[in-house]
Order: sequence, then C-alpha cells, then structure tokens
Amino acid sequence: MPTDERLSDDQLQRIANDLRDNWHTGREVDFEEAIAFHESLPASKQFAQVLESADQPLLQPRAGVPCLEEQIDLLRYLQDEGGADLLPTTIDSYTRDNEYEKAEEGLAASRGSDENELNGFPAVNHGVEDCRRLIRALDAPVEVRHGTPDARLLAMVTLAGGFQSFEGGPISYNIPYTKRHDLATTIEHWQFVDRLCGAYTERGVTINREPFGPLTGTLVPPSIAIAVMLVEGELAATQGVRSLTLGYGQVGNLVQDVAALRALRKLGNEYLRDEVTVTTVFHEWMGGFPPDEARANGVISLGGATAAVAQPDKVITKSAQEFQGVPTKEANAAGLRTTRQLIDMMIEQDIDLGGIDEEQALIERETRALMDAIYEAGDGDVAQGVINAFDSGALDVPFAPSDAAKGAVLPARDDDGRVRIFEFADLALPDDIKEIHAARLGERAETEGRDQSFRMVADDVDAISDGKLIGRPGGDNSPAGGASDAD
Amino acid sequence: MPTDERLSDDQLQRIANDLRDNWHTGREVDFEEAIAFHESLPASKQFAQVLESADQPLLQPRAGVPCLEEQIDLLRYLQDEGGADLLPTTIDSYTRDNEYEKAEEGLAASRGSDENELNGFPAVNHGVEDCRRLIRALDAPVEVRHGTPDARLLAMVTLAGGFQSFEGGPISYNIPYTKRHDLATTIEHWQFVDRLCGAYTERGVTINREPFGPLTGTLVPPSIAIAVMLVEGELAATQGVRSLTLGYGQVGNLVQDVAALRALRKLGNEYLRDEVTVTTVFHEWMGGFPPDEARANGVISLGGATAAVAQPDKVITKSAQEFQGVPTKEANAAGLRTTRQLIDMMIEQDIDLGGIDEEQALIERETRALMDAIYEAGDGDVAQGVINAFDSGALDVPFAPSDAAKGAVLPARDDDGRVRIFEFADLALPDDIKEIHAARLGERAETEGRDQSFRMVADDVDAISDGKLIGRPGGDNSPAGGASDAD
Amino acid sequence: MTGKYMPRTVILGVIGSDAHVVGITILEQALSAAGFEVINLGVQTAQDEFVSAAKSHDAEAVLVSSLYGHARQDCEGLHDELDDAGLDVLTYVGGNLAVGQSDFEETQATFRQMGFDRVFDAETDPEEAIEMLREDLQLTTTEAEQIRVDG
Amino acid sequence: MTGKYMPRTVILGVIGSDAHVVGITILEQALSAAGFEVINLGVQTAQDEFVSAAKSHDAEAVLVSSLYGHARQDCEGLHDELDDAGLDVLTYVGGNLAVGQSDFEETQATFRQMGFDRVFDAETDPEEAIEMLREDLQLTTTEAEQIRVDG
Repeated sequence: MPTDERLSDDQLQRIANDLRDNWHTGREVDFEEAIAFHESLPASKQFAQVLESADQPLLQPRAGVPCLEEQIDLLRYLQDEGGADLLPTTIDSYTRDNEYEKAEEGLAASRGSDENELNGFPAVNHGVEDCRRLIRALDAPVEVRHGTPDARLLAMVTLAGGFQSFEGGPISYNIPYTKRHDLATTIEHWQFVDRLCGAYTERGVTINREPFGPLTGTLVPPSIAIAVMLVEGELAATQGVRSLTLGYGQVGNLVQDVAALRALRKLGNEYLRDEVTVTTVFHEWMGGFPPDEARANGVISLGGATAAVAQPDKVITKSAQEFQGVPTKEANAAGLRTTRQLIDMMIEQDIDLGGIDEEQALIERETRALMDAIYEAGDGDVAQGVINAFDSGALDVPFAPSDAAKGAVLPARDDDGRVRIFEFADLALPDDIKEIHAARLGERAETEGRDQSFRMVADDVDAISDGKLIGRPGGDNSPAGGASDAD
Repeated sequence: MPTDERLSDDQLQRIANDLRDNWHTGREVDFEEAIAFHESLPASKQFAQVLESADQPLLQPRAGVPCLEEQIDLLRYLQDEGGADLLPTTIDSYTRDNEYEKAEEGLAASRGSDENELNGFPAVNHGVEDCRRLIRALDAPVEVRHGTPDARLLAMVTLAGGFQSFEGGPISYNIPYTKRHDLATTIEHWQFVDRLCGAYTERGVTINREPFGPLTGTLVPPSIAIAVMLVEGELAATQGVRSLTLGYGQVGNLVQDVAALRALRKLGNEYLRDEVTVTTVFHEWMGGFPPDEARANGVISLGGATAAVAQPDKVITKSAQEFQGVPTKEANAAGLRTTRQLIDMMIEQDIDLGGIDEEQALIERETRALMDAIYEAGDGDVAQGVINAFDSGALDVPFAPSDAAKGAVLPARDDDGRVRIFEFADLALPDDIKEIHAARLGERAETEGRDQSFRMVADDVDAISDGKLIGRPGGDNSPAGGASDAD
Repeated sequence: MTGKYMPRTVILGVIGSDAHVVGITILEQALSAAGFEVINLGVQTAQDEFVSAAKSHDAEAVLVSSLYGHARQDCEGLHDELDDAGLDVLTYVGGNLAVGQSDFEETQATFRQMGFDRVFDAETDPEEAIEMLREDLQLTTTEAEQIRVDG
Repeated sequence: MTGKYMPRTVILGVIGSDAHVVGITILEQALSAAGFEVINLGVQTAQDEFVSAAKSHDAEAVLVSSLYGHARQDCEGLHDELDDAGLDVLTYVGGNLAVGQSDFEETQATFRQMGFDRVFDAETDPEEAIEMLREDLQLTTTEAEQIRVDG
C-alpha cells in the first residue's frame, strides 16, 4: 500500500524507463530536451503564469478530435471565435484505458474519413513532436484533460510535448470513471505523474495540476468534493507540484456554490504547504442538461452569473448542445461567449449575498471532519488514510461506479435547492451536522407533503434537465402553466 | 389644458361617436354586445384575473404580423412552444400614426405575398370580428401592445374585440415615440382610453392597463421611470381603471433593478387609490443588444435572473435575435424558455442581496421629489403638473425625441454599473441627491482616470452591445485577452 | 421455492463497458423500499456475472440496464447463457437501448425477440418497472407491502 | 464672415421620419464640448428645416443623421434646396445609410455623388467626425481648444 512519500529520482527514472516501451512514442521522450522546448515558449503559453496572474476568471472549454490539424483548427476557433483564455485537449476513451493499439486504429480510420472514429485526441499515439506542433500553432496555454486512471505514459508524452497543465488525480479519475481500478494502484500511478510534474517544476518549468472537482457530476455535496481536492492536492504537493488548481462543480444554488468556492480556496490555502500556489476552477453544471438549447443556455448563464459572484480563477464552460453529447465548435464557442457576457456584465457589480458565511462555515466544518477521519484512518498518512476511508465508507462519493468506494451516500436538495445528504451510510460526519442535513431535508419534505425518500433523490437527479432546480412532486409542468420542452 | 378629472358619460359617448367615422370598423363597435362577448370568455382568458392571481412571474413576449391567420399561428406557437403565460398583439407603425389607409394597403399587400408589408397587426383594419377570432383561437389572455399616441379608435376596436389589456399612456407613448405630439392633447386622448377601460370595468369586465415603463429604453434613471408610471397610473385611476400594471426596464445592475422594482411596487400601492390593484412588469433590457446570439442570450439570462430575485408579476422577454430586429418565432420562443429556465432554477432560492434597501430608499426619495415637483407645477392637479413639469424640465427623460420634453438630462453608470444622472439640467431633485449622484460618478471617473464627461454617456450607451455593462475607456477588449465578437 | 412472505431476489446491473451508475443506484433504492432483496452488480457487468449472480442468489428476475447505446451487442447471447445454466428467470432490459433516433417500438420488438420479458426506455419511472415486476411475479400490492414491513 | 476665435455654428438633425435620438444627443454634447455652436433640430427633421436653420443661424456645416435605412430617399434633393437658398455649407451624412448588408464603399460613393462632403457609418466615433470637421473648416486643434476656453 502506497504512503504519502516523495518518489526518489531513481524510482522516477526506473518507472519512466519501463513505461517507454508501452508504446513507441514513449521512446521519443527526452526530459532535458523537453525542458529546452518549454523554455522556448513565450510567457503567453505558460499555463501557471497566465492562470495565476489573471485578474478575473479565465474561461476554458472542453474539446478534442482525433487528428492533429483538425484539433488545431478546433482550438484556434475556440480561441478566436469563443474568446477562450485557456485551451484544452481532451483525450479519447481508448487512451484513457491505455489501449494504444485501438487508439491507433481509430486514429488511422479517422484520417481516412470525414467521421471522427475516436472521441478525443490520442496524444500518446500522436507523440511528442505532434503535441509540440499543436502547442506552437496556438496562442494560449493548453491543458491535457482526460479521465485516465493510469496516465503515466500520457503525462510523459504530453509534458514533453509542451503541455503545461494536466488534469486528474488518483481519486477524481478513478472513483467517478471506472469500476475495477483499486485506489492503491491509482495512487501509485499518480505519484509518478505528480513527481514528473515536480521534476519539471524544479527545473523552472512549472506544470499546473488540476484535480477533477466535479467527481460524479451528480449532486456531490461540496464537502466531499473539497475533501477529495485537498487529499489530491496534498499527494501532488508531496511529489513537488507547486501550481494546483482545485476544482468544484456547480450545483445550481447560488449561495451554496459561492460558499463552496470560497471554502475550497480557503481550505486549499490552509491545508496545502506554503510553497504551493492554489487556484480554483469552477465547472459549469456537470449533470444532465435540458434537451432544449434555450433552456440549456439558461443553465450555462446561471453558471456564468455564479462565476461572476464567486470569482474563481478559471471556469470550465458548457455548451447548449450538452444534452446531445459532443457539441459543434460553434455551440462550444457560443457557450464561452454566453458565459463571458454574464461575467462581463456582473463582475464589477457589488453583489453581497446573505447567508454565504453560514453556508461556508458548514462546508468547512464538514470538510475538516472528513479530513480528520482520513488522517485518522491512515495514522497520519493521507495516502493510506484515503484508501482506508473509502474502504470503510468514512469517505464516500454519491453515484460512484467504482468498487473502491461504497457509493452508499445519497444526496438530495433541501427546500432552498442546496445539496444536502439524505443517506449518510458510514460517512464520517458528526451527529450535529447530520442533524442539520436531516432538518433541512425535513423542511423540504414538509413543503412537499411527502416523506424523505430515495424518490427525492431520483427527482433531483432529473430536475435540471426537466427545467427545474428542485425535483418537486408533480414538478414536470411549470406552475404558471407554461409548456416545458424538457419533459 | 386638460385637468385630472373623470370624463362624463356624455363626453365618452360623444367622442366615441366622432371616432366611429375615422375608419369603417369603428361602426362595428357596440359596447353592450362587447360586454356580452367578454362575459362569454373563460377565466383563463381574463387578463387581470390571470395576472393578479399568479404566484410567480408570468412571461409575455412581443409579437405582431399583419394577417389574422399568421398572427394566430404565431401566438399559438409562442403559447405552446415558448410557454408564454400571457400573449401580445403588437400593432403596426401606420396604425400608431393613425394612418389606417396606409395600413389597409400594407395589409392587402401582405395578404397577396409571402412578405409581411407591415411591422405589426393592424387591429383597427381587421375590425372587431377578426379580433374576436384571434381571442377565441388562443388559450391565454392577450394584450394590445403598440406605441400609439392617439390610441382611441384602436382601444374602441380591440376592447370590443375581446382584448383585456392595453399598453401605453399619454407620457410613455408620447415622449419616447414621437416628436411633435403635444402632451396636453395626448393626455386628453388617453383620458378617453382610460375612461373606456373604466366603463368596461364598471360593468364587471376588468380591463388591465399597462403604462410603458422603459420609456426611451436607454439608461433611464429608475426614479424618472417610476414617476412617469405613477402619473399615468393616477390619470388612469381617475378615469376608473382598476387593474394597473406599472412597468420598469432592466438597466442590468442586479441590485438597482431589484431595488427599482420594489420601489415601483411600493410607491404604486402608496400613490394609487386603494381600489386599484397594482401589479408590476419587468422588461428585459431594452437598449442595444450584442450582435451575437450567444452574448445576447447572456443579456436575456441576466434579465431572467433579476426577475427570479425581484419577482415582478410579469416579465416581457427578449430574443437573442434582438440585434437584427424582429425575431423569428423560434428565437422568440427560445427567449421565453431561457428566461423561464433562470426563473425556475432560481425562484425558490433564498437570495438576499446586500444594499437593496439603501438603493430602494434613494430611488424612493428621488421619485417623491419628482412627484412633489409635478403636483406643485399643477397646483395639485397631476395632469397640468406633468405638462408644466416637462415644459420646465423639472421632469425630463434622457434621449427623448419629443419636443414636449427637454431631453436635456443625461445618465451615466457609476463604478458599480448603476445608472446615475450625469447632467441634471432642470430636473427637480434636491441638492443632496445630486451630490450623491455626482459622488458616485466621481468614483467611476477616478477608477477610469478620466473626467466625468459626455464620453462616459456615449460609452455606456454602447456598452452592453459591446459585451460589457460599464463603458470603460479601452473597454472594447476583454481584460483577459478574449476576443469579443461584439466589436 | 419462494415462500409467500419471503423477499423476492432480483439481480441488477449495467451491462457491457457502460459506466452509468445513477439510474441503477436509484432503481436499487426503489426496489429495496418496495420490499425486494436486491443484488446490485453495479456498472460494467459482464453477461456471466449476471448469470452466476442469478444462480447463486436464487434470483427471480434479472434487470439489465444500458445507457450508452450498445445494448444489443452487449446482450447478444445472454439468454443462451441463462438457459445453459438451467435458469428460468424473468429478464427486463431498460435504458437508451439504441444509438440515435430509432423508433422505440422497433427497439422493443428487437429486444423481445432476444428473450427479454419487458423492455423499457430511459424515461421509465422506477415505480413503473416495479409495478410490472409485481405483476409478472404475481405479487399483490398488499403482499409486497407486507414484505416490506416484515423485511 | 467667421472671426478667427468665434464659435463655428453647425446644424444637426435626424432626417425624415426617423426617431433615433441617442446618436445626435451624444454628437451634440461632443460638438459643444469641442467648442462648436450647435443647433440641434432633433429627430424627424424635414429637408427645409435643415435649410432654413442653416440660413438663419449662418451655419458652416449641416450634419445629417439617419439610422432607419431610408437615408437615400430622405436626402434626395437636399443639396438642390441648399443651392436654391444660396448656401454653400459643408454637408456630412452618417448612420445606417442603407437597408441590409450593402457594401459601405458603394454607399459612400452614392452619397458623395448626391453632394455630401463626407459620409460616415454608424460605428464612427463623434471624435472622428469632429476631427474631420476641424480639418474641413481649417481649424487647428489649438484654435478649437481656444474656442472652447473662451466659449
């Protein structure tokens, strides 16, 4: 079982050497030469620098297609027509499963056709030089976004290829994404990734790391998400990462979202060592979207408005075509501009929301309780602690497909639309906090004239795609009699 | 010069008889038979009843095409696909100028072609029976929306035709719409319209009246808009109107908009006699829109969010195609649904904004000062007072094309984006209030490192269509370096 | 085999490489609340896992979920495996069963032909599926409620 | 006729049935601030109103605004009327001068041919128009500033 200790240079070297042979592009990776390439990049392509010096939220979309030229065109479009400040390269599913052979076939098939036979950019197959072509062709910094439990070779190739930010982490890219990867192994794999980022950082090339905050994207209680961010942040910092962007996914309640982002920033700065620069990223709603672009624009706009009030360092935007899967580049750029309009119109306004402090205090207390339980479960070691805590259910993520988590916790919205916990299972929260949640859900049950039950959970999961925030009984039709396209 | 006194039944009858001959459809109007038609309508088509009993903001678009069947199809689409709670019928420009002959030609030309040769529905030309076909064909109540200084014949025909709500007023449909109509004459004309509505009301058929709150739609300081609403409300109430919907147009600052809507409701209830039921309507941004549907959706969404917080009784929605003029029915319906999504997601949230009370108190003090000046200018008579106050500039509307107003007042946004007054000219506000405005604009000037000048006014007029709220110097590009399509 | 007031056991899982977990989590809760004994195999469940779970838990129904559009390929042969194991259980399938905008009646016919007793789309409420299950297992509502109180 | 340090008078108005007032309100402010004497005729101004105002105020320039797309029809014959009145003034026109997406160079040529000295689109800053006016009236910036201080 891994402990939270820094890999030695020897270990780093040995693992890297083993990985080189997993796919031929691994052999192209030369650390010294990669440092030189990064040093050749202008300040405008230095991810950490651009992000950490911004004076208002930077916008970043998701985007990935198989072929290099198409990926460059897509990102250039999002940069020029969407006004993206930071660019992504989303990796395909085969690469996420380390199936480079299948990715190669998909890439070859995509090259020979007008269709995209992969759902992202197979960066390992493209190799170091093609990654650098991408980086050179664009004006903004580019991040690798994926969902890969074992992202070691992907990190080696893409960092050598000039990417300066790398999404994911051992929990956030395991628990919500896969079924059978055990947590001990993914932690070891990510210790390598983080150590590699640390090695670049020590040579003056700061690599930004971004744990994936939304987790399962479905009504995740803020304290659970924040605890995972802190654990991944600590694990990364141990390996030498010095630029960490902690994430949080919109739940749709303005006060709770602003409070959660403030708690995330505060606790990030408190829990992570002083040498680490902590920034925050806000993901626009990651749950089900209305199957209606007009209503979807409303969901995106609420995200933009929330960002204007909370002022995270970065916003990951959505598009109005979210319901139907991968958006066109036009819809993707439109999502950026709609978000930008809300931020630009609201960011200079003095918006002082009542109740933020109380909600933030509750989130912080919960998060601290979860962190205490984690340390305790590992006798002070955060790596061992998080494995044991997930195993016992002391830490848990709702709707987690992974066998590594109990997935027994269930959330529901309270009468104000804030995400509370309906089923705690073995989650390590003190009784007084549990009582607060139960009382809030009790208010809702009373309003609705029904018992607290899994039915609320089910109704809430569908609520936003049905055009509401809270899944009230009989809530499929607007009280004012308006027809909803979302039903 | 008119005084604020109720027209006698004889006067009403005599004017109505004279108007009958202005266009042949006037002769179809039979008051008793019209009462019977209104009595035959179900509760769901009774405008005042539906509006006044709603428990959340009702949505209403703008829409008008020349031919009857097309108008029915358009409204049915907005009702079924847009979820409109209340329907409009927007009248064409020739009718607004009482040019029924030209409207007849346009209507004939439209009938013979696929093009619409009029920019609205010429209700006078269609006559009573066609209006009733429209009312019968739809499920929601329908309002006449126009912009006609002399709307007497239009009111006779449409009210007999089954419409139960009528927009406009002697100031709000004069000052922002025309150049040469003198205020004394438009007040007399609207006294007839209001008396006619009163006559229906006395027979149990409540006709809702809606003064046009946005006025020139361009950075109108809230207190000026509210004072005009109160004057028109008083004039209407004198003639027997008992259902009044006072309007206000979004300025884009969340706190100021919420404060203004609260002040409007409070002062409406205070100034208007007890027999009047006062409701409020919030118009989504009436100024220039970004020439980019994605950004326009952001503007509309901020309107929806504001409505969710302020909870007016009604919202007039915009479409993302606002920039290019009359929207397609699909875009119009989309604007309704985007607005609905924001309201549905936010209305149950407990959003308590700091600073509302102070802003509301300021707006109320200003409005009272303007009302005092109006009463004084008329020796207690509000009709004479408003004429004299506009004549002297004690009451004024920025960017008013009418010769009846000085149009010398100039607004500008303060550092928080709230609309303040840069040039007071002769506006009847006390010095201490003027100092507050000057101080706020001084803060902005300091932030921007430039003097207060007309340049701020010009920059602010263009700001939202350029993708910002405040027209900062060099503000055409986003500080984060993002490209703006709006430039 | 099943006593009148003993909980009936159902097997639940998302078939193939599909990782959509929300639907079955809620279905699991609904079935438990309705008095059933639920074995939830979770996401990314192979055919043989359904079969061996049905056998070892002496289940009366196998509920297969699929939301990523590859249900037909993933379910091909499942009923043969169940037959081979000598199991005569009720089988339901539900979710987004076909890629794209194909007609649901057509999809339904396809899956019925493959051997499923009932076929549901993604909009189906858990309650509706449970209602059918009660009907197919000849449970009365009263009995089901009784079970819940006892269980 | 015009003394070196006397304010230069310009006539301003929106021609035809057009009621767009914001642009000329701002232009009026800008011209006043730049030291010009401005006669603002407002919206919906007829050709003969421009002519008689130019004559009675001894103006040096007539600035015509149009934003509703009918500028060509509304301006047809204006220069003949000015000639008939014996006025040799500078004439500018600006705004949305043509309906639809027509090429601005073409529009510009059309209005130049009609006799306008300068033609601006709706995006033109007031400052730009004032700069041109100073150039065409052979005012130096210093003189204009002087005027402002004196006026």
